Amino acid sequence: MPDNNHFEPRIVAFLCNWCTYTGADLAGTSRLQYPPNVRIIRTMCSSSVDPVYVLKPLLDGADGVLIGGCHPGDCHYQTGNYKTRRRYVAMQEILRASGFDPRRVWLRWISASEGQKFADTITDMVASLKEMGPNPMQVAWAI
Amino acid sequence: MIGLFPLKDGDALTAVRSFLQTLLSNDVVDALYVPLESAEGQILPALVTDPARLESANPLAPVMLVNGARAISALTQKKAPARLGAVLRSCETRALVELVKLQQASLEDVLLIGVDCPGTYELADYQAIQKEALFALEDALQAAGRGEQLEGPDLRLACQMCTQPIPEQADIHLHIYGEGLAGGLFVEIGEELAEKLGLTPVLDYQVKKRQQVIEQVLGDKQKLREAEISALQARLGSNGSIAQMFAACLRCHNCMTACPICYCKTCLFRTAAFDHPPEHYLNAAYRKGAIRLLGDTLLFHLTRMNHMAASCVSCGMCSSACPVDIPVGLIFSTIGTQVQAAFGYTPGKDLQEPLPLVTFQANEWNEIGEVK
Amino acid sequence: MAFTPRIGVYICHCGINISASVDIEAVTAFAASLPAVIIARDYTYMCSDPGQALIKEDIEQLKLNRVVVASCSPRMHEPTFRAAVASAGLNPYCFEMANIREQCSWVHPGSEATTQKAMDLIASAVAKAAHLQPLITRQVEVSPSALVIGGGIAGLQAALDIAEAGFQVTLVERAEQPGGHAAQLHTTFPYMQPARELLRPLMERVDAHPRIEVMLSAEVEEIKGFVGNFEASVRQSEEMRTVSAGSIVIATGFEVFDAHIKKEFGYGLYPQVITTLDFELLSAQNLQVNGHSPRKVVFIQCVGSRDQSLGNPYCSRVCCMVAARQAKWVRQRLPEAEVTIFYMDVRAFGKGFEEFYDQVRTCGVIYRRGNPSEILRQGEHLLVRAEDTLLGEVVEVEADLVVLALGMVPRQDSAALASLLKLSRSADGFFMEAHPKLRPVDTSVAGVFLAGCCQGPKDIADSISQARGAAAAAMIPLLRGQVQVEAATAYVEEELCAGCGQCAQVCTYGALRLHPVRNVMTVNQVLCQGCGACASACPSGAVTVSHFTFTQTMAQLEVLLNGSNHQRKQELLPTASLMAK
Amino acid sequence: MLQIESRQFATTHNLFACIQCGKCTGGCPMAVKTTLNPRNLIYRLLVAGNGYDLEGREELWDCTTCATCSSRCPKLVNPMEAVIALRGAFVEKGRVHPNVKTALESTFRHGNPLSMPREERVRWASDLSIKPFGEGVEYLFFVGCTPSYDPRVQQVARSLVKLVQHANLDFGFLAEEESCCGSEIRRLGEAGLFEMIVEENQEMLKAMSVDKMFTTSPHCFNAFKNDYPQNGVQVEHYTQLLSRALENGWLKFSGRFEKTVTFHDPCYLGKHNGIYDEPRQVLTGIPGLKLVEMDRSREKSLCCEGGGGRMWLEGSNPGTRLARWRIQEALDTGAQVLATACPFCLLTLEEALKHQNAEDKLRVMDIAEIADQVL
Amino acid sequence: MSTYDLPNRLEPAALVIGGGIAGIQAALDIADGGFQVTLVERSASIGGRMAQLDKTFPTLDCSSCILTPKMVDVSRHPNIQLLTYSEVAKVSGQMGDFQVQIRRKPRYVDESKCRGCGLCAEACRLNGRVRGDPLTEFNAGIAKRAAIYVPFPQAVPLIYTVDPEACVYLTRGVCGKTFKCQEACTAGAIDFTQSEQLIEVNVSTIVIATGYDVFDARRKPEFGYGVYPQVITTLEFERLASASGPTAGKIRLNEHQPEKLVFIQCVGSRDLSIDLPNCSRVCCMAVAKQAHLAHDRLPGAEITVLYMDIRAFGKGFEEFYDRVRHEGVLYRRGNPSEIIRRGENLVVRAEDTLLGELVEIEADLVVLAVGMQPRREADGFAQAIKLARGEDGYFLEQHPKLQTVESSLPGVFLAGCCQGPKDIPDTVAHAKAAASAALISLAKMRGEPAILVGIGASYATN
Repeated sequence: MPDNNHFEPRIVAFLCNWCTYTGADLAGTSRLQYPPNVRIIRTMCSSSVDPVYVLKPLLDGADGVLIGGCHPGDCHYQTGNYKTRRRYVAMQEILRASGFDPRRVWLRWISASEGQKFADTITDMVASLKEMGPNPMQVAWAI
Repeated sequence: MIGLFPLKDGDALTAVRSFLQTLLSNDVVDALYVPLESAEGQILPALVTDPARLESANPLAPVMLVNGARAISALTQKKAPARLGAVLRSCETRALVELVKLQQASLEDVLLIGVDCPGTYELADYQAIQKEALFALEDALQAAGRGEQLEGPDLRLACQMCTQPIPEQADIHLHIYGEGLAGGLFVEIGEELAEKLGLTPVLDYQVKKRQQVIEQVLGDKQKLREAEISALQARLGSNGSIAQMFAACLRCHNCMTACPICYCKTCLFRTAAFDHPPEHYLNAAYRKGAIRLLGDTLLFHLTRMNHMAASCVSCGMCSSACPVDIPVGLIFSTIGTQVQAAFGYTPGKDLQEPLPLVTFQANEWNEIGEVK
Repeated sequence: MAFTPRIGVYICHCGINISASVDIEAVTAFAASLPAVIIARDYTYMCSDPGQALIKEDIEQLKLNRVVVASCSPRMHEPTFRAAVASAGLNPYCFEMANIREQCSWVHPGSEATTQKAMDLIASAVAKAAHLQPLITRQVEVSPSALVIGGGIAGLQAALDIAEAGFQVTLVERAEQPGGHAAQLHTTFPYMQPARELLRPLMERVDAHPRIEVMLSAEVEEIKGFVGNFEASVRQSEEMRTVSAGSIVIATGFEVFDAHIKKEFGYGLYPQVITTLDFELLSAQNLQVNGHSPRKVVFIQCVGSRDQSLGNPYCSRVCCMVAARQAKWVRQRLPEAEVTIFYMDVRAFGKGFEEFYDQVRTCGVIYRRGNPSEILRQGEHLLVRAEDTLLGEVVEVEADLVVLALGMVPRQDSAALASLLKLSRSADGFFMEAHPKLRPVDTSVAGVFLAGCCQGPKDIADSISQARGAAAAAMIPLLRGQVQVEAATAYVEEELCAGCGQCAQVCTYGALRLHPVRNVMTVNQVLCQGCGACASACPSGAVTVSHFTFTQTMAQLEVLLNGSNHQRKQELLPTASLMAK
Repeated sequence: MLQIESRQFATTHNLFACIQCGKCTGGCPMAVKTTLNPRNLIYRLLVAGNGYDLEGREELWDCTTCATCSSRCPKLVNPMEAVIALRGAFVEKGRVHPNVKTALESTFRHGNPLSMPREERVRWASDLSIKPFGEGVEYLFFVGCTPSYDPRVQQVARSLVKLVQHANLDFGFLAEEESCCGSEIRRLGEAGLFEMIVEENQEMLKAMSVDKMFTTSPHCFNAFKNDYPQNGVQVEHYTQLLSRALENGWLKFSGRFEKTVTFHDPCYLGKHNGIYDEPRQVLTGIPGLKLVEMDRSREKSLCCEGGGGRMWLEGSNPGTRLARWRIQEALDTGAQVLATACPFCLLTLEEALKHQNAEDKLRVMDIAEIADQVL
Repeated sequence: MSTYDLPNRLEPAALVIGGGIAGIQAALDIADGGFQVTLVERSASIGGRMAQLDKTFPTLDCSSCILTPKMVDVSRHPNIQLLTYSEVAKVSGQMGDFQVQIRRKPRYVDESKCRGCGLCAEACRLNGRVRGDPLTEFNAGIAKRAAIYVPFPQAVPLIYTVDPEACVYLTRGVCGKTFKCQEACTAGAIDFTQSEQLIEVNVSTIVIATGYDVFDARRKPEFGYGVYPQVITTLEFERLASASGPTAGKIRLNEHQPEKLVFIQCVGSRDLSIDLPNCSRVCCMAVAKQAHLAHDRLPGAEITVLYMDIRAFGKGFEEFYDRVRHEGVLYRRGNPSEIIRRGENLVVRAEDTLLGELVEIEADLVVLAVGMQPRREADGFAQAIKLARGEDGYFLEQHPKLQTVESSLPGVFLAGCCQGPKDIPDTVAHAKAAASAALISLAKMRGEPAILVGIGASYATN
C-alpha cells in the first residue's frame, strides 16, 4: 500500500469559461493558496464535458476529476449546467455501479466571484483524495 | 377488447399464421415483419408481402437472432414507406420506442403486433432442442401459458431474468399467458381493427387467471434477477474489478453491433479520434510499466454505457453476441437499471417521455454541486 | 499536403509575478523540447509592445504557424495576443494560452511543484495548439429593415425609433386601430394628462413616417430565417404578404385580468362594481352611476395580482398608481365623495410615484390596509367586507361605487407566438428575456427583441423605455449592415451523424436541425453560440465545437496523463507530466 | 360624548399624509407604559368618517410632548400637535384634572401656573444685583416660572446670573413684570388662554424693545422661538449663550470639576430645536470634567416625563416614571453627575434619584450650577 | 481588413459620462451601432455599483459573473475610448457639436506600462492599513487596502492607482528613504511626477449615466449607524455576503456569527423629514435577497424585516418575496423608531402596526436598507452645462412617460439612476433607450447607414 500521507493526488479539472474558470482566476488575483495538484482545462460550458473526458483520466490513473460550472440558473448559455447536472448523475451511477469510487469525480458550482470557494474546493478535494488513496487504475495495465 | 381467433387445426402456430395472413389479406398492412422458419428449421427475421409466405412464419419459436428493433429502424427510418406490420417481442418493442425517440425509426404507419414472450434460448440450445426433439413447440407454449417451463436447457440469462415479457406498446397483442392456447388465440385489439378483421369480443375472458400466471412468472424472474444482480454487484464491488471482467474483451465490438440501441453510424471508438500515435502507447507503457495492447477496452465499454445505459432494455443480445462469454448484458442491465432508476425513467415505456440526458428540470438534485 | 505544426512558445515573467516562483529557465528549456515546438522564449512582459514584437518576428522569420503564450489568464490577454498574431498574418485562432500566473505562480508560491505545474500547463497548451484550426469570423448581410409586432404604445415607440434611425419598419397590428391599452386610458398620472394627448402625437408621427408601414387588422402567421434575414408571412384580411426584416421587435402587450373570476366581488352581478378599465370610460362621462354621482367610492387593489390561487403570483406593477390616480380624480371632481382604497402594500416605486401617493392621500383619499374578502348588497348600496389589518378589526365599508384595480395577464395567444419564434416564456406566462438583469430586451433568439408588457407588467414610462431599448438593440445590426457570427461554433461531420437529434434537443438556441434530405444534423452558424452542449450529447462524436474539439481536448488530456513525448523518461526530465511522478 | 369633527381635524392636522408606518408609536416613550398610540389614534381619526368620540381616550394626557414622534415622521405629520389639539376638546368641556384646572387658573390670575403670588417672583434674586431690563440693555433674561419660584431651581437661576455677569454680558430682567410664557398652557390644550398670554407678552416685549433674550428653561425658549408669532426677537437658551461666551473668551473658568458627567438632553432643547452641541460644548469647556454619553443621547434622548403639562399630572401609569429609567441609564455610564439644562428635567430626575436611593452615587445638576462651581 | 484592426475614426461620435452598468450598456450599444464613443469614468475602474453586489435579485445571479464580461467588452471595443479616473470638466457647444473638456486625474502610474500585477500594493507601507470611504469605496470601507490599489480584482482597466488621500508621499512629501512601490514595480510604471491633464473631445451627442449616491445613514441618528458596530448598511452587507468580499462571503461581524438579524427598510427613502421623498425602488428586493442570503448562510438565525410597504413590483419579485417568507424570514410592518443598546445586543424599537403594539426586537446585526439619492456633484454639473434637475434632485427628463431619456438639453440623454432610482434591468433598458435616442441622432448626422466591417467583441461574446 502506498503511503497516503506522501501521496499527491492528481486532479484534472474542466472549468467553464464564464464562472468557474473566472473564479479560479479570482483565486489567483486574490493570491489565495491551494495545493498545486490540479491541472485545468478550459471549456466554454460545463455541458460540453464529454463522458470520455472524465473516464479517460480515471482509467489512465488520475486520482480525481473536477467539473466546474455556473450555479444553477446562472448559466451563460441559460441551461447548460442543468444538462451537466443530469449527465453527472448518470455518470455517478455508472461509476458507482461499476465499482469505481464516484467520489473521485466532483461537480461544483463556483461562480466568478467565488475565488475562495474555488481554492477551498481544490483544498478539500486534495484532502479527500488523500484519504481515499491512489486511484487503483494507476497500476492496472490490462484495461 | 379481447378477441378470439379460433385455432383452426388445434395448433397455436397455425392460428397465429392465419391471423397474420388476415392482416395482409384484409389490407390492414402492406408488409409484415415477422420471423420465418426455413426448411432447415432456422428462424430468420423477414419482411413478408405475400400472404402465402406466412405459411412458414414463426414468431413463437423461442429463439431471437437479432433484436427486431434494428430491423424496424432499417425499414422505417424517418417514416415507413408503406403500412408495415411488425411482430415483436416486448424487448424489441421497447428498444424500438427508444429508437423512435432517437429518430432512428418511426411508428407512423407501423402496426405493432406484440406477442407475450415466454423467453428465448441461446441459438445453440435451440438447435439442440430441435435436433434432439426435446419437446414440441406447441407443448412448450401450452406450458408457458400456465406459467411453466418444460425441462431442457436454460433460457438465455436475459430471458430468465426478464421482468417485462408482456409487450405494452403493441396495437395488437397476442396472449400466451393465462387461458393458454387451448381455446384459441386471444387477441387484445382495438375495436375498429377487430371489426375489420371480423374478430368478435370474448365476453368471459378470465383476466384474473392471466394476471395470476403473469404475477407468478414475474415473481420468479424478479427473484432470479435480484439474485443475479446482487451476485454481479458483489463482483463489481471493489475498485477496478470491472477491468477484470472485461479483461478478456477482444474489442470485436460485437456487443455494440448486436445492441439495438447503439445506432451510431460509426462508433466513436472506430473513428480517427482513437487512432493513437505510437508515442501514446509507449508513454502509457513507461508510466505503468506495462500496458495491454490494444487498449481503450474499458474506456469503450464505459463510454458506451454512458451513451446508452439510460435506454438499455435488457434484451441481452450483447451477451449472446460476445465470443468470450463476458456477461455484458447482465452488466449493462444492472448498471442501466440503476441509471434509469435515478431518473425515474423506464425505457420503451412512453414515447412522450424524453430521454433523460437531453432534458432537465431546473429544480432537481439541488444538493449536487453544492458543498455539503 | 499534411499539416505540420510549427509552434512557438513564449513564457512571460510578469515582472516577478511568475518568475519569482516558477523556474523560467527550466520551463523554457522544457517547452523547447516539446514536440513541434520550434522556438521557446521568455520575456519580462510578453504583453508589452517589445514582447509582442518578439512573437511577430518569430512568426515571420521562423514560419511559425501556431503560437502559445504562457502568462496570465486568457480572459485577460487572449485578445491582445490574438491581435498580435493576426497582425503578423496568422489566423488569430492559431493561438493558445497557458495560464501560469492565476493558476500557478500566484496560487502556489514557494511550492516545488509550481514549476512542474507550469510545465504541465504549457505542455497541455502546446498539445492543443498542434491541433488548432484557423477559423474565419464570418459576417452575415443584414436586411436593413425591421418588423414590429404589436401596435400598442411600446410597438409604436419602437417602430418610430427604428424608423428615425433610417430604417424601413413594418408594424403589424391585429386590431383595426393602433394604440393598444393606452388608448383606453382617460388620464395619466402624475400630471393627470389626458392619455390621448400622450398617445396622439406618437400615433401621428408613426402614421406620417415615410419609413413606417402600418399593417392593421393583420397577423403574423409564420416567421422563418434568423438575425439579419427574417421572413415573416403576414396575413391581412385574406391576403398573405411576406415581410423581410433584419430584426424583430415583439410588442404584443398583455390582457386585462377578467374580474368575473373573482366571484366574491360580484363583478357583472352588482352594477356598482366596475373595474379600473370601466372607470376610464365612466370618467370620460363624468362618472355617473345610474345617473347619480357616487358619494362613497371604494377601490380594491390587487384584483388578479399577487394571487397564487389564480396562478397569478406576480404583481401587476401599475394598479397601485392607476387606483391612486383614479381616486384623486374622484376627489377632485366630486369633493363630497368619500374615497377609500383597500390595499396590501402601496407600490409607489417609480419616479415621482411616492410623491404622487403623498398628494393623493393629502387630498383626502383614505388608504385602508386590507384585502377585502367579499362585497355584499345592502339595499341600494354595497358593503365591502374586509379586515382592516391596521385596526385588527373586521370592517364593513359602505359603497355606491366599487372599483376593482385589475392586474395584467399574458395574452392568451402568447404560446402560439412563442412557438412561432421559438421564444421561451417564464413561469408567469410572459415572454422570457435572455437574461433578467443585463439583457432585459433580448430573447434567446438573436435578432428578436421584447418591448413592453409582453415581457411582464409595466407602466407607460417603463414600457416606453423598454421599447426604446428594444429599438436600440434591433437597430444595431441594421446600422452595422452585417452580423458577426461567433467563429467557434459547432459543426457536424456528416459521415458520422446518424441524425438522432440529441444535439438539437440540448441546444438552447435551436441552432441544430435535421437536414430533411441528407438525414443528418446541420448547424445554423448564426444561431450557434458555441457552448458545446451538443458535442457532448453526441455519442458518435459527429458534432464538434471549433476551437474546443474532442481531438484537442484528448491531446491535452494525453500529455497531462501520459506525458508529451516517449523520450521523456523520468530520469531524463523529472517534471514531464502530472502523471509521471 | 366628546365628539369632534374628525374629517376637518384630519385635514387641518395633515393626518392624511400619514402612511401608518408606526415610526411615531415605535419611538413614543409613553407608548411603552400606557395605551397611548399616536399611529393608531391618527388612523382611527382618518377612518372614522366625520365624527369621532374622544370619550375614554384618557391616554391623551399621557403625552409628554417630547416630539420624538414629530421629529421622526417621514411624512412630516405632527402627531404631538394633534394630541395637543385633541386635549383642547377636553379643556373646552372643562373635563380636566383638578391640578390642571388649578394651574390654568393660577396662570390666568398670577401669571404663573404654580399658584404663587406675582410679587414673590423676584425674591430669589434679591441679593443679586440684576438690573431691570430697559432701553439699551442688550439681553433680556427671561427667568421663567419654575426658576423663579421653585427653591431647587432658583439655585439654577442664581448660578446662571453669576455666569452671565462673569462674562460681562449686558442683561436685565423683568422682575415682577415677568409673566408665564404659556408653553405648558398651550400643551395642556388651553389654546384660548395661551393666545391671551402670547398677546400680553408680545406687547410687553414690543413695549420694552427687546431684541435679544435668553431663557433658563428650554420650554420658555421653545415657546418664544416656535409658538409665538415671528416678532424679530432673537431668543436663545442659556446654554447657547454660554457656549458662545466660552468660545469668544468672554467666559473663563478658573476652577476644576474633577467629575465624570453625563448629559441628559432636554426634549425642548434637543428634539424640538436640534440643540445638542452647545450644552456639551459648555460641559467639555469645564476643566477636569469628563463627559460620558448615555446610549440614549442627543436625538435618541429619553424624555424625563416632565413636559406637556405632565408636571401637574400623574398620567395613567404613574408607577414607572421614565425619569427612573433615565437615572438607571445614567448610573450605567458610571457618571457621578447627571447634568441637564431644564428645570423640569432637573426636578423629575432629582425626584427619581431620591426614589432610587442612589443619591450617594449620583447627583443631578443643571449645567449652570456646574459651571458656576468653577468660576 | 483583419478583424482586429481599428477602423478609421468615424464622425459623429458620442460621449458617455459614467461607467456603471448604465454607462457601460449605453456605450456598448452606441459603439456596436458603429459609432465612436468616449466613456468617461470618475473612479479608477468601470463597473459602478453593480460591481459591488454579490448576487442580484430575484434570480440570485452572481453579479460579477454577468457584469465582468461586459466591462471587458468595453475595454476591448475598438469603437470605445475608455477614460477612467477622469472627469468631465467643461461642456460647450450644442447638439451635433459639443466640445468636451475632460480632466484626467493623475494616477501616478503610467497606464501604458502598468500590467496590473500588484507587486506595488504588496510593497506599499500602508498595505492593509487604508480604509476607504464607506459610501464610495468598493468594499464599503469594511476591508483595508494599500495606498496604491485597484478598486477590486476584476477592475477594468486593471491599472493601479495611487490614492492621493492616503499615500504617505503625496500627503507628507516623503515616504521613507525609498519608494517601496517604485522599487517593487518591475515595469517601471510608477510615476510621481504625473499631474492633471486636460484633454478635449468633440462629440455630437452626450449620454449622462452618472448614477446615484448611497444615502449616508448617519443622517438618521436614531439608528446609531456609525455608533453601533452592529448597525451596517445594505451595501456593507453586500460586501460581507460577497464571495469576493473581505470575509469571502461569510457573514461575520468581528468573527462573530450573527444570530438575530433585523433589516430596516426605507432608510433614506420616502422620508420628507430629510428631504428625500422618493422611493428608492430597489431596497425592498435588495433586502429580500439579503434576508435570503442570511437565511442561507446563517442556519437557524432569526431574521426580521421591518417595512412599511413591500414593493415587489418587478418580474419575479413577488414570487421571490413569497419564497423568502416561506423560508421563514419574518416580515413585520412597522417603521422602526430607534435602536438602543441593551447589554451586548441592540434593541430595535418599533411599532408592529399590525399588532398595534410597540415591540422591542433584539438584534446582533441590524442592516439598514439605505436608499439612493442624487449625486452630490449633480448640482454643480447640472449648472455647468445648464441641465435641469427635478425637485427630487435627479436630472429632469423631457416627459415623465414618453421621453424619460431626453434631458432638458437637445442632444444630451439620460441613462439609468441619474434620472431616478432604478433596478438593474430597468437601468439597462433605460440605458438602451438612451442609446437608441443617441443612435438616432448619430445616424441622422451620418445620413445613409454605413456598412462596417468586422468589429466588436461584444457581439461575439454577448
